[in-house]
Amino acid sequence: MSEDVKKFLYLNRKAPYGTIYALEALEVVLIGAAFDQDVSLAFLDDGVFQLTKGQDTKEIGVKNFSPTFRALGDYEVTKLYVEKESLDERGLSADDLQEIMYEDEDDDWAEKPSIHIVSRAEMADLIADQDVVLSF
Amino acid sequence: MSEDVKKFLYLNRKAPYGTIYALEALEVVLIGAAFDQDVSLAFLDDGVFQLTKGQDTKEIGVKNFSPTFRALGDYEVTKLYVEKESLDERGLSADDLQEIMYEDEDDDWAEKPSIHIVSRAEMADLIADQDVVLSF
Amino acid sequence: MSTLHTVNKSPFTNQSLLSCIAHAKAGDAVLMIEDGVYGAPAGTAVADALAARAGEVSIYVLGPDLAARGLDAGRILDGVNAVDYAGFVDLAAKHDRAVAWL
Amino acid sequence: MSTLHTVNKSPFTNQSLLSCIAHAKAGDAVLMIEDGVYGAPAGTAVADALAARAGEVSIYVLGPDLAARGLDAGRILDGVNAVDYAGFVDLAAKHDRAVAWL
Amino acid sequence: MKFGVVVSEGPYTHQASDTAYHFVVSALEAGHEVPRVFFYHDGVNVGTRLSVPPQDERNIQEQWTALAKEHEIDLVICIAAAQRRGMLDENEASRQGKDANNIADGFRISGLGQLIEMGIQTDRLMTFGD
Amino acid sequence: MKFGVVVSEGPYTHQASDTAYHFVVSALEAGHEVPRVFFYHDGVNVGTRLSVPPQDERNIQEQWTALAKEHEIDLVICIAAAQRRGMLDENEASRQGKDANNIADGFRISGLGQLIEMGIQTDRLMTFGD
Repeated sequence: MSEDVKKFLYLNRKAPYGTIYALEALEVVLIGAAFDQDVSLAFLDDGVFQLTKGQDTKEIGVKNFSPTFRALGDYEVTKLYVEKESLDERGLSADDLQEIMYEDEDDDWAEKPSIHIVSRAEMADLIADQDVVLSF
Repeated sequence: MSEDVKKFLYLNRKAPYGTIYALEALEVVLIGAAFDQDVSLAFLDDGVFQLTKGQDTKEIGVKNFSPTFRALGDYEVTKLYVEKESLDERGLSADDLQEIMYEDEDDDWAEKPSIHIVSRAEMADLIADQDVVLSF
Repeated sequence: MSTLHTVNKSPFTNQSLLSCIAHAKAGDAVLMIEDGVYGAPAGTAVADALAARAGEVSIYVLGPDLAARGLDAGRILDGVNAVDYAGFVDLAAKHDRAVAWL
Repeated sequence: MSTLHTVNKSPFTNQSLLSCIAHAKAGDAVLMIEDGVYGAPAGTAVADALAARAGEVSIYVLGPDLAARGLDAGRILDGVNAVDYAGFVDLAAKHDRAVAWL
Repeated sequence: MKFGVVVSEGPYTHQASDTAYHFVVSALEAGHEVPRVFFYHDGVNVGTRLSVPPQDERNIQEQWTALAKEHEIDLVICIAAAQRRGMLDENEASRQGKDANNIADGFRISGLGQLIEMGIQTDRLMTFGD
Repeated sequence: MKFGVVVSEGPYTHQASDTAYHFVVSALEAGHEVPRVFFYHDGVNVGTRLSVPPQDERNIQEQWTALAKEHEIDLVICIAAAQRRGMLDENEASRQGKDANNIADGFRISGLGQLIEMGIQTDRLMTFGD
């Protein structure tokens, strides 16, 4: 990895729709993808709610941005870390989350999952391994 | 009490300075005092922090509005209810709060305390006794 | 004489739902809206606290906000009823006052 | 390699301080600012949780925010140190990254 | 029944103004009256005519302006909250020596007394905030 | 050392912009550099020139404008966040067919790339928000 590449972590701790932070965080991720940095997304606390499947915003009149997470692979954003303890407290499991895949160009374009369920201790390690942490 | 008089409760649940809600709630109380309604102020959860004595905002560069609470008696706003359980959780007692007094015109202008420490159950009764509850 | 309480914050982040149910009186209604609807599902870390009051206090959740967040109506706590915006208006009209736990 | 964590919300209302200290690693620093300074006094409902980590994690509180809120510096938890804005800058420079627990 | 409505948070940033809008629409459909909506705290920002939301999102200001026109709702922006946040009508801009104003059609700027009056004159006060 | 700073909440409403200001002043006094401050989410509202805070309160926009002028700090307002919230400069107003603009002296509107660039080019990124 070149010296010009920094490790960027997007720290997502808020639920979608009640406030705009989740949507505007995703807008940064999409723009940031053009900068060829080493990007990871972390979902913990209420941030795990951003990835639930079956979101239908028709009746609240707000745009459903959850499909955009499935497009992240096309932007080469392929590392999404979700904290297991946060899921547990909220009565959620990995099955309640969207399936988000990417094609691995280093492995004959094999389809692989972008979401990795990690423990709280692993999340702490991930944070401690970054150059830049953007909080939302 | 005339039929035109409603019971108004200002429900203060947020700490001062971190956000503007406490200050802007007080601005409503001051304007509202001119309408001759039956006004009470409730302080619970982090709202009890609004009344602490010794606030000194010089170094954060924000106006200290806590002295305004002591002027409420001049506006005939004389009923301030503070929840004991909220104080306890925060390690506070009545002694940590400002002394706020008013002169009772029905009792030969005797000086009386405006602050009443109430239990959570009494706070619930107070809320249930209102016509209009303004939340901050 | 009863009160409609509204809560719009996630109970996993913010204490508003707990404070609300601690102050609601028998015969009152509590309606979870916006991010408050995360309090509705069964099997969460806050479900027991809500369930403990669901007898004497009527608990509602705003269906449009549940759907937006992908929460399956089939997984909400027993005794919690979903309403739409029209149902929200009816609850506000039926109770004597509304208190927002912001 | 260590991290400066900042927390700006009251721990009596919001879970951010608890989440922060659950993710801080030995050698990290936690700085309470703005409404986060309400976590600093001893004898509160959250003091034990903070004190439990005050050995391996350095805990600081922003003095100007303490003073604004009328919190007596003499009543803060043992092992929690007050800094001013210049001290905040020093902490940010000394650690390898800053993480805001918003 | 008469409903008074308070909106305390800014548009897009917080769902409060959306929920308030849906509540008011449903209240009117049910035959209730909503004589006034009072915008306070960051809620005053709902009334700017300068916002340009993405084309695939709702335009919150235009929704309120249209609803108010159809149902004669008095949309009041608190003057004290508005001044802090840079929301001005033509009069205020000229009085304050500012070279521009940004209030949308259908909104008016007035004092906090309008909030208290709304509490007195309506049967229920609903608050949408954060 | 070079600090990048993000401000994510609006002025007066939240203390974030005040804390960020005091942090930047102290960083500069200590001999550090602050090449850019990026205003995102409701932070974009810090840059309005139309605010009229009470005379006994600080003027947050003027504080930033003066500090930026003295120390050549690049104050960048995110264009996407600004459009939603009704913050426009003269160019944007004309492009969007709006009849007014409200950006204060010393602030400029630009894209989110400026935030990422700031993260790459500075030694520490500090975020002040809610």
